[in-house]
Amino acid sequence: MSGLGKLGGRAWLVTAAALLVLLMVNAVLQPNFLEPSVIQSNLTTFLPLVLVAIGQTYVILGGDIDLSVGAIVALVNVVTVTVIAALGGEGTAVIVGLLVGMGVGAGSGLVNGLIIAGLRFQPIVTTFATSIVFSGLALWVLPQAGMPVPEPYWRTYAGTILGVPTVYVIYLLAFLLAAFLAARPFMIRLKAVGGLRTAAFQTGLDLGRLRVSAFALSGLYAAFASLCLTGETASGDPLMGQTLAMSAISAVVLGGTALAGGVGGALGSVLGAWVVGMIGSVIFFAGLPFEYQTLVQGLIILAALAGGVLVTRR
Amino acid sequence: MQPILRARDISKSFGAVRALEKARLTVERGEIHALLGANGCGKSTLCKIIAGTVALDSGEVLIDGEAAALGSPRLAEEQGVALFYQELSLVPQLSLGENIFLGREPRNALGFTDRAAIQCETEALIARVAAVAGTGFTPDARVSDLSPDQRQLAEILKVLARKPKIIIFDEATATLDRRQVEVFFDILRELKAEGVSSIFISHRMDEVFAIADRITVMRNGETVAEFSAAETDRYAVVYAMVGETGAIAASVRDHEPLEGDARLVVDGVRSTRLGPVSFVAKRGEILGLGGLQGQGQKALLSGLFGAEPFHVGRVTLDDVDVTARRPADAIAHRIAYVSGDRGRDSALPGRSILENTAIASLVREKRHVIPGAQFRERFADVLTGLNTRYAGLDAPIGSLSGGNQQKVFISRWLSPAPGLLLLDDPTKGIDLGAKGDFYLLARKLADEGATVIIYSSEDSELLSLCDRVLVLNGGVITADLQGDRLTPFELTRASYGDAA
Amino acid sequence: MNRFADHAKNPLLISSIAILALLVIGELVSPGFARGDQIVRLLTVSAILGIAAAGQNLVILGGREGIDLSIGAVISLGAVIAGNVMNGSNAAIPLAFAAACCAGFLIGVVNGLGVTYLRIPPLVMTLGMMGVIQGGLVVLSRGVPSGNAAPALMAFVSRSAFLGIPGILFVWAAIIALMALVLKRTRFGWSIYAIGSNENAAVLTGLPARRIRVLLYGLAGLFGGFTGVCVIGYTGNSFISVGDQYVLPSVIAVVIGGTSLSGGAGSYTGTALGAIALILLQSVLTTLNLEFWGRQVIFGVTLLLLMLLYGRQARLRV
Amino acid sequence: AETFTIGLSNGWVGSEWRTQMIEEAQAAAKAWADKGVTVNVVVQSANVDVQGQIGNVRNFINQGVNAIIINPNSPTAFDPIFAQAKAKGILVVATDAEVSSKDAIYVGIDQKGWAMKSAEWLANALGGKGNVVTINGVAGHPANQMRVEGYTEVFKKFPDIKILNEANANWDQAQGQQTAQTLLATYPDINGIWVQDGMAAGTWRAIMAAGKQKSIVATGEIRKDFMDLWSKEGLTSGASVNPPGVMASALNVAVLKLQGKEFKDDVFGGVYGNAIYIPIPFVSNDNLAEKLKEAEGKPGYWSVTDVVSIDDAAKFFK
Ligand SMILES: Nc1ncnc2c1ncn2[C@@H]1O[C@H](COP(=O)(O)OP(=O)(O)OP(=O)(O)O)[C@@H](O)[C@H]1O
Ligand SMILES: Nc1ncnc2c1ncn2[C@@H]1O[C@H](COP(=O)(O)OP(=O)(O)OP(=O)(O)O)[C@@H](O)[C@H]1O
Ligand SMILES: [Mg+2]
Ligand SMILES: [Mg+2]
Repeated sequence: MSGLGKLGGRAWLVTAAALLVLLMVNAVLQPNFLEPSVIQSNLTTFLPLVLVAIGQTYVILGGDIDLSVGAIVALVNVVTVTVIAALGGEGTAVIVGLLVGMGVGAGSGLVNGLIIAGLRFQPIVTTFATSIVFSGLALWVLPQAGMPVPEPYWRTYAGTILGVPTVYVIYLLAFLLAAFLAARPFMIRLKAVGGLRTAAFQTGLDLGRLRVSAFALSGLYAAFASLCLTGETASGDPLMGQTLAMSAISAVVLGGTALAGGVGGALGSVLGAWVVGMIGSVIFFAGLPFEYQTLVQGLIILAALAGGVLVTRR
Repeated sequence: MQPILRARDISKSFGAVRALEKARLTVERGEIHALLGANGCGKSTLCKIIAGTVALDSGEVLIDGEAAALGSPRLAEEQGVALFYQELSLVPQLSLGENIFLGREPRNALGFTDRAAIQCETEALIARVAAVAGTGFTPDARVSDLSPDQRQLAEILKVLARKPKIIIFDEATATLDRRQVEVFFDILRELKAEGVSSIFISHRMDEVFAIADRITVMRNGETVAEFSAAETDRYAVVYAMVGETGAIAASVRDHEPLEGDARLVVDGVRSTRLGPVSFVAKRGEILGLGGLQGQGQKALLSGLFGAEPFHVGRVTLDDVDVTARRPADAIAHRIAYVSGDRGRDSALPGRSILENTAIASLVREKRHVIPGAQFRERFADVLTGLNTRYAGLDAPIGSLSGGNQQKVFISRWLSPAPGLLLLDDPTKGIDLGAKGDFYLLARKLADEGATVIIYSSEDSELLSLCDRVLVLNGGVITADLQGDRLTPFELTRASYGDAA
Repeated sequence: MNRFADHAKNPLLISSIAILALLVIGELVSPGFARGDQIVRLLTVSAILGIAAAGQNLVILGGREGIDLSIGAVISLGAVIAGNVMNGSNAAIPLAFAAACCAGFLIGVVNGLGVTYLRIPPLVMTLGMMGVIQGGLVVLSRGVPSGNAAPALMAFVSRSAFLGIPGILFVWAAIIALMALVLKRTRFGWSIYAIGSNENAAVLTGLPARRIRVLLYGLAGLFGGFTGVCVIGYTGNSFISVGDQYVLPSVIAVVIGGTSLSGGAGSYTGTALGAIALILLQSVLTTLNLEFWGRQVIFGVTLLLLMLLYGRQARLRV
Repeated sequence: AETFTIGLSNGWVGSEWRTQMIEEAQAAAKAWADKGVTVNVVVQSANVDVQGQIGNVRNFINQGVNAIIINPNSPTAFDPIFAQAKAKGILVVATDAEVSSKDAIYVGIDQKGWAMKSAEWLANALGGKGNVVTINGVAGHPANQMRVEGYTEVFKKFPDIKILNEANANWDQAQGQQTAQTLLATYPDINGIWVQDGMAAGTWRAIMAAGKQKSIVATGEIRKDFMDLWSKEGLTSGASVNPPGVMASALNVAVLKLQGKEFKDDVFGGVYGNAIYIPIPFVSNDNLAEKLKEAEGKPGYWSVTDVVSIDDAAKFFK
């Protein structure tokens, strides 16, 4: 563990500090900020970005990038609601819908990974092109927003499981999966692939499998995010999630993962996603005139990104 | 008995470059086998083919008499082959321990990485080289924080950790100092005792004759000779390497002490791992920097060139202040710098030979527009003057072998000739023929009035080339050897300082 | 096979073939597609993308994962500034160009400073900058008349200046020639390739790599501002999201034009052809009477196929 | 005196229409002071996706506003969050795009009716026959979808009107212009173009560049600078007005509701049965001069508007 602490330590500490400052400012500006219901509602708002950012972390660690996560979110959403509706909207239909949704997410990631790692395409332009394809497919599946999901679905999402708010259960599961992956050799190998690809290859790592896995994970986490969004919106929308890819990249970088690959981790990305979310909240409660909101948000994010890079730089 | 490794009729081309032409190599069980040859003769390529990282065009490799699967590094490892890569195969972002066990991480019962085991097994490996590894060589040290020689040691440990039956060391000693080489040789001998076969590539003839049992010599992609080390001598080996036409550079040192005035005055310079250092050098002098590796020689050179500027101190050349804040300052004062780390410091990969050659002249001559044919000719002449072998000025730099690339990078500074030439281990990984050309060139430039300062990791190079050698230890000059005192004995003694 | 592979690697050839193929398909699908005046109009649209991609091309050539995602916002800014400055007056056109280019240049320089001196990854720096400019535009456009393009500017973009060809195409041709000249025949051009190929080595030959890189981002901004003025000349008036649609297409044009995203290799001539191919593709898809999703899928798949030919990373096992 | 806090949520800042929408709503809130009612508005306006806008609504809920007026990014996605708002006693009013939530009401125009009005105008201007192409906004966007339904329904009633192609140009003027260019080149025999919003200006530029402004009729838009062009060039055009004042209208309705008034039983209709439709003004060559007079002194981006006054709004209530 000591090695991990030394390598990853400073980066996410900085983000954690930034988050703390934002939390304090927000608590001052918003009197009820620390009430459990408000905390829960904020965490609910941030959850999809958190999930997408965790998935994006693996791709970035491996030295690639995935611009298609937003389109995957839309595709998973429309497929899930369509499958649930087609199967009659009962309990089993929801389960099947969820599974199919996850399959579509992981499958889309797999397609990205196979094209990029298998055919040696450039990740930026490739995932941009596949995102066009995925959004096209989403519009094919569901040409316009609608198709409500059954009430138990979104009531459960907004409610509790065994007395614990569902959102917290999802956070927990997401963390557990991330922690599981972090403890596997997979993580070291992925960092090696992102760190220095030739060295990883010469060491005998199966680069193709590792990179494809990373993209599949990114697609899977995008599916998780999409299913949460479906719970939040209770309906299908082929245009969902369009700004998620760029926000997720910001979150990952804020979380101390190097865009060049090889350094970082999912925990930092979670913090980064919270920071991105909190910036929006703080700006709102600071009562800025509306025409300055976008500007100030942009400036804070730019400053945070610059600051993070500066502090963690040696 | 079956040889453990037999490579037959291996051919390989990279586009137009023929790297190997029916090359062969036979290694017996438990022997240390030296593989020698000039730069670009195909040694590394042959090794990489055996280790599965380069695909061969034709030929076959037998391990223990069986046809080996060469499809991937992974397969090679499974067949007991491990390669120490000349360019190293370490991931800078990972720790030493993670690098050593990359791809074969110990796991606990749950299938999770067993970090405690990595720590402990890495420590055991480090113990083998601890005496010469220097500080900070710990399991959780990040590889990017290690010094070049420590990285080389790390690569050695990484190869050992794979417990192979055939190990190929491709210039494993290139940046090691003498003590480290000794430790490495001890390891080689242990391996030999365990029945492991080693292939040892080096451009240092001393090392080869100190450790090798048998020697295979390659030239231009072909295997031209095989010797038993005990039954041959350097002359025969070198003769095989360079072929009949090759001229072997004799000692070119001018033993007469130089007349003339101090021309370069370095006064109290200091930087992070250097100083204070003061010395003077004369016109026409070849001044060597000696000592153990990493004692500030490189810092001094890059400081003089402005690449890592001095914090304090002053440098004058012909009474002009030339203390450089950045390389451009130094270049403006006709100071030139050639590094031995071509990939990092010199090569513009993917660009043409002309661009690689001419770019510095454009800067020096403050030209903004590329001139025409005459300009090209000028550089063609310089390259020809250095016996560079190249297809054309517009061919990419990557089409040349290491030695020829280095000639290109030196030619950058020759038109017009520099006043002060800084050479930072410039012949690292360069074959004997090219080295000879190189020594002659350095002497010629000095005779024409340049001052040359050279750092070399090979003492013999300093001894044969330099008029005077400054020995550095811990960042300061501890000895100034010239005339009668410029001997191997004095140089070694001064290098080791009191510790010797 | 080898010879074929060699030619297949020549991006200029591939883009040209792609362009011809698209013209033929377009003409087959809808006769008249490849008519002269229509081609001129498509080239006009390509010119706008192509000029935007010139800046993108420079930062990508300069290496270090160079990319400029703020280029869309800079285009919008340039358009808004130009609209305000001109407000329909021909006399103010030079001033509009100057103001838009200056603003773009300054923003680019800030990007460049962040990338080189603070060492913020370009993708992140320019993404952040995009947000800042968009926010600034919301502030700026409020209460301030956005203004109109001057008639002469609109004529420059869409009316014939000579032989049925509008002025902007001559300007684009000049930019293509100038870029080729600068990249191939000047020290600055060689320096761009050098820092893109190996920055450390470039510095050790005396090149001011950081200043060059800042300048490259500045030029990217300048081209963005210039594009903004052309866009308002095309649309007649500005609106604050007008540049958004150029961001990723400008990168794609560079890539299918054969410039390596890792820097140090490529040409603007290729990028220009890439821009034309991209616009043609969109156009051909418009003429196909398909459902929107079908057009999208074909567009994405075609991009992937184009990249199959030369947008690929190097093989590890050689 | 009564005091209400109303949250205004806008999820897209790409156009001046949206800015005008918010400004008019703010002005309407101020105007309530004359009636002795203090209306505080809190605005959240940024480019967000559905999730971001849900976050905005959450912030309003957490802040404890009395009512939320939203220009929603999705028709269906807000059902659960609106249910939460209602549970906290917050009034939710959507505007500009209808929402499916039974916990919210909609005050705005009927987007389908908006499209039908201009489609009818176009059909009549064509004398009931001819070749038509349409240029739409973002495929899959609810407002776009309803508009497509609207014109489809109308054109179906005219058997001699043939729709040659339906393209999407994402409500972007430059893309609209480019698409129109391609369509004009592909179909030499176009008689009419039905096009939405800002893309109309781009379409007309393409028509004029092709020299067909006398032979083609197309729908227009309601920005002042377009109407200037319309009048100056003597175009034949017609435009349904989606007034930026919709949010102000919604605010007036909301305040009356907050004051405790009850809706009349029959005011609600629309797709989801929760909509109060407000009148859709129409600009055609007949009343262009009059509308231009209204626009005098306004900036080019100003759109023809209309607000349901407090008194008119009161007519929705018992
Ligand atoms: N990203 C991933 N997501 C889910 N499962 C994975 C992932 N990567 C690997 N696995 C699975 O976990 C198991 C162990 O994977 P790992 O990469 O450690 O391979 P391994 O068993 O060590 O094989 P080898 O040592 O031959 O590479 C395998 O069954 C593999 O399919
Ligand atoms: N990846 C490659 N692409 C193109 N040419 C290559 C490549 N690798 C090696 N070559 C060429 O193949 C030839 C043999 O190179 P190799 O590295 O095997 O030589 P070497 O004997 O190891 O030389 P040195 O002593 O300098 O290390 C050289 O001409 C070299 O330029
Ligand atoms: Mg070699
Ligand atoms: Mg494995």
